[in-house]
Amino acid sequence: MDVSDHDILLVGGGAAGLRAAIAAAEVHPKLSIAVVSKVYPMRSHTVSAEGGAAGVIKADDSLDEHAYDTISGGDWLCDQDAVEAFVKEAPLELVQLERWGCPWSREPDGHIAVRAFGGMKKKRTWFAADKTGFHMLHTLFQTTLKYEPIARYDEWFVTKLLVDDGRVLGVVAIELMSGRVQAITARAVVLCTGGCGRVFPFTTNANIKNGDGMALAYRAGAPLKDMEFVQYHPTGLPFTGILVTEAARAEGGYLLNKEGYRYLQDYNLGTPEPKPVLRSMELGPRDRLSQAFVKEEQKGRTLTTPYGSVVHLDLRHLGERTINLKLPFVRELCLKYQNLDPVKELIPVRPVVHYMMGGVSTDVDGCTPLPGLYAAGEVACVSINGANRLGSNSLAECLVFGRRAGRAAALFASEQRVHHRNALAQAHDEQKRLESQFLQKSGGRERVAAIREQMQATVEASAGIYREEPSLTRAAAKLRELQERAEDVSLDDHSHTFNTELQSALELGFMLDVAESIVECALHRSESRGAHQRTDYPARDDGNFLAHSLLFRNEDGSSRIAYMPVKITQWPPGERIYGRPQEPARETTAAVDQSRQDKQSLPARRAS
Amino acid sequence: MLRSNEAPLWALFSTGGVVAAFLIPVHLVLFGLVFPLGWLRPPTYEHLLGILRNPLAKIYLVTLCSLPLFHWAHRFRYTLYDGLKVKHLNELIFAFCYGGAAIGTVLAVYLVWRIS
Amino acid sequence: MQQPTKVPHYTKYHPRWFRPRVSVYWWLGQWQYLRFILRELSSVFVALTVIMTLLELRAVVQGPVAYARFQHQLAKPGVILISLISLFFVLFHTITWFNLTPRAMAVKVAGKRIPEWLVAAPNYLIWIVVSGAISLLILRG
Amino acid sequence: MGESIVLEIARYSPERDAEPHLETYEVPLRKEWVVLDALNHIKDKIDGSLTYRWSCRMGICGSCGVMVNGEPKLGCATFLSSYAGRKRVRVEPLRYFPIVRDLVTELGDFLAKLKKVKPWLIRTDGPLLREGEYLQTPEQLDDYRQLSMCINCTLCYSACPVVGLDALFVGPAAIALAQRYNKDSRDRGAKERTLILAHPDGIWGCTFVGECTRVCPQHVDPAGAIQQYKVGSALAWFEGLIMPKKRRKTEDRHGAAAD
Ligand SMILES: Cc1cc2nc3c(=O)[nH]c(=O)nc-3n(C[C@H](O)[C@H](O)[C@H](O)COP(=O)(O)OP(=O)(O)OC[C@H]3O[C@@H](n4cnc5c(N)ncnc54)[C@H](O)[C@@H]3O)c2cc1C
Ligand code: SF4
Ligand code: F3S
Ligand code: FES
Repeated sequence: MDVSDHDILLVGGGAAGLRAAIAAAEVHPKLSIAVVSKVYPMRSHTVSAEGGAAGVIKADDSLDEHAYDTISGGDWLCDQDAVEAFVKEAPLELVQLERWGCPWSREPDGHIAVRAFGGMKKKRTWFAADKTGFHMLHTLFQTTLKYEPIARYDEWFVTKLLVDDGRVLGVVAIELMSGRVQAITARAVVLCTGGCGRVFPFTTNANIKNGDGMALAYRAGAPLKDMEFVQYHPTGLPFTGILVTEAARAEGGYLLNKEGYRYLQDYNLGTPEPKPVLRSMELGPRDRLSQAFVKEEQKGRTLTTPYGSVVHLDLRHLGERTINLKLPFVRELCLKYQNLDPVKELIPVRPVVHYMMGGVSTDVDGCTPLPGLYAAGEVACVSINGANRLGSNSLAECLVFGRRAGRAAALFASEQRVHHRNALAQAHDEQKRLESQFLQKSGGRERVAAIREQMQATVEASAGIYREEPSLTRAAAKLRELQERAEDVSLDDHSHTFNTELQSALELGFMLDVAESIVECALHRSESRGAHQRTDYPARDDGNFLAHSLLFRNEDGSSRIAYMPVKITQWPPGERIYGRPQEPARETTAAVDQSRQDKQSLPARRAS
Repeated sequence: MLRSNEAPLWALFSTGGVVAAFLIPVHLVLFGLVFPLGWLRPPTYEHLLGILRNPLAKIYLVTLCSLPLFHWAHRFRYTLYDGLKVKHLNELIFAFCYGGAAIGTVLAVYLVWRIS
Repeated sequence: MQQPTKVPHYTKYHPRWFRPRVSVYWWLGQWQYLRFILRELSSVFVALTVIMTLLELRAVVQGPVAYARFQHQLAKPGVILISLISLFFVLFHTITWFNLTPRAMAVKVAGKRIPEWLVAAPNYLIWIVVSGAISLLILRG
Repeated sequence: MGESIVLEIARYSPERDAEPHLETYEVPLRKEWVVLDALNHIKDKIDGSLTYRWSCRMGICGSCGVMVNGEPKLGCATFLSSYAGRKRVRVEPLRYFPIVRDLVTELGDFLAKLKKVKPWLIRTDGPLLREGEYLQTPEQLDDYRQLSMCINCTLCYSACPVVGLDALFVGPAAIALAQRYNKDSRDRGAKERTLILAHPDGIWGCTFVGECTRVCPQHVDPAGAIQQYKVGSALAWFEGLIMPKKRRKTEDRHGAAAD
């Protein structure tokens, strides 16, 4: 069996992974760097992000305001030191991407244009029409091509982290093309494997978002943080789950119930105005909008379709010109997948699982408690998203913390000595396991797809937009049962060449772990905060739960939970207020205003 | 070697294509169909000769014959390469096509020069 | 001993790709390809017309008798048929050429790229004018 | 209800088969189903060994390209209902690529070609990062915007006969990508890319079949990009002939030289 060795290994070729790779290459040109990805990097799910990436750039904006929006948007579950680092570095990262060729949309004078986004008080979302993630990912991918030290393992599927003596030494991966199982060793491993939306049945997430990295880290002994916080996006197309970007509302789209009424006004989200108002109505945060939908549904004011209840997104009043200019992809997707034209028709939408706020617990440098293991991007939880992520923060997060993790890993790696005594043996064991458990086994009674469907139904029923104890308890038991039944799956496919069924079976294993962790954390947090709404505990409880959930895995596969206090630097918890844009800052305590003074804000870089 | 040739050859091909597109149809229609089928009376020998004595007409005729031949040469060469998958006969095809176009050009020059 | 096979053997962990071969008749399989080949072959008929013109020139150079004889030959049914076929292809060339020029030239007015049909349209106008002028010149007298 | 449609899917397993063969499957015909939904249905319910790539199912990741009735298509953007009248729908791997298994093709060669054209912003001067962005007007952005839309789905390679006939041909998407950077007002690398582009394996290999543009799901128009590059190259050659001194400038401008 082969072993290949590198200094640094990036698992994942999305925005976070590629940014980390470049950062590592820039620490030292002699380092050998490898990107392992189960799909070609430009297929990573970053590609489907539409709306944009947040970074303060305009003169009327400030870092403080971005930080405040983020923290209040996250219902005070954000670590404020991380948020401060994030808002400060985000603009630089976005300019860096511009330097690498990203085709950002522009003002007539040639400067970067920004747009409004949900939960943001100022316009600060950089965009490349409505294919922002696509352009960012391709720019990053094409830029990595010029770095010779970055090797790529395209279409290699990581099944296991190599751990020895409490230290991470690399990974075991299958080369999909040949079925070969191989150890890839490294001084430091950075997980950038993205989110886990596929744990749910109805999601905007691509087929590859199975929470692999979360499960890999969890199994290796690293804790998962805040896994109960799953974001629903209020506007997904029924059946496909394809996302209609928030930019559609930022440009002025309305949400209408079946009577054609802008129902958000009934949910403490402000009063309707013809033009979009920041942090108000349709531009409120995602958790609130999705929750409002459920309430409307309960009142019987939504429309019924074969694919669940829907409300309408109305863009017609924007006119064909604006739609073509600012939202061409939205129109294209509606025409292609819904067979309707938003210029003339209403778009049916419903809340759809979109983003995982939680993930592998890391510090501000992407460092996990497990030596040698780093994480960045959606897989990680540095805690800038808290209980609810603001749209357009996560692409910027991938860049800022991708770079930080890449750098930190590179610095760590350069101090370490080669050390992979057990790698070969572990890879051998893994290969044996795959052969005996899947490839050569016959007579198993379960099918991968069937267990997957049951898991998805279970998670949705218990850990959806609203949650309560009895159903969560039942779900925990059901997931245990599914874990056991998953041991008994048998595959139709026994081939070594590009065995996607084997891959699905392994992904199912990862997803079951992630599903259990979501349910477990949701069960233990007896309060309502951001995206986590407990009908049996409807209020926020700062006394007990101004803290991150940390989930550890025990040897026997069971878990234990612990809590870690939230880091507060200058913004003590306040009430989340939307729909009154003229007075949000004053709503917070005076202490906040004071502490703001000693924080320097970014000099408006472009004195105009 | 090929590389330095491709740009001018392509230029000849495309200007030839333009000339052919604008001018060839009317010549074909008149001399190949309208006159032979007797729809219109063909120009008399004297009239034709009169036109051809004009130096501008001479230049026109050489252009009309030469450039479209280079157009043909280029297209035909690639059609043979791809359509018949005979790229290994590269040199031969090259010589045949551009040789043909060159001979045509020389002939045209010679003929208009003979008109006095 | 292993059984002899035509196919290279699969060895574990070494993918064996199937490499399809392109047939010589690839252009027959698909209408768009056939149309492409026909477009390319139109150049043969362009060349034929040039040859006709060269022969006509030669006839003029040789004198009135040769000219008359050449006129007579052009009227033979076989030659007429060839001319007809040529005309079809030559027109095919003209139309495809005009329609494709906007592709090859991004014409911009005041910073905006103007639509392709607008770039193609003048071609047709000029074509008609030029053809008319040439016909007049030849026919006059 | 009860309506169904028959799919003929190319299967090839290197461990067992000497060459690909077609197998038929009957799937329900639902109006919102795309070809990819049918493949997923087969994999989940009928035969778990059917092998194909997909991820985003929204036409943006570029992984699900297949031949549907002989036409290169994105599986996730091709509705089954548009074939409802036909007796069968034939699904095969993308043409002109080596086949790894079933509908999975080999992409290494394509990626090597992409890399060859230096698809990154080449520029050494410029202000410091802290001083902000390069300026670029919306009109300048428009010059290359469409070319930057390529999702690397390789449908255009499967449409272009030259790709099939000449293994060295760089191919439509890679040339279009090079042009994307050449036409970017921030880029200074046109000259470096000339070596690869103005070459018999580069633009001159293309005979303007135009199929690449017709099948492109992103309306990138690689055919146009290639022809424009040819015009630029030819002009640069002539200018170089007439005014050798001006040659440099033209090369930079057109991103094309002929020597
Ligand atoms: C439809 C949609 C729209 C969005 N729009 C926005 C937006 O407008 N603004 C915003 O800020 N955010 C947006 N987001 C969120 C944002 O796109 C994601 O959070 C972000 O792209 C995640 O990037 P990543 O690099 O962490 O992971 P990904 O891009 O998901 O990449 C994961 C990588 O890991 C690899 N990988 C995973 N598992 C394995 C394994 N086992 N072995 C090997 N490799 C593996 C994959 O191959 C892939 O390369 C959107 C998300 C979705 C779903
Ligand atoms: S140019 Fe079009 S068809 Fe070709 S790879 Fe790019 S997106 Fe696909
Ligand atoms: S199909 Fe091929 S030949 Fe040229 S125009 Fe497109 S690359
Ligand atoms: S699945 Fe992503 S393009 Fe079709």
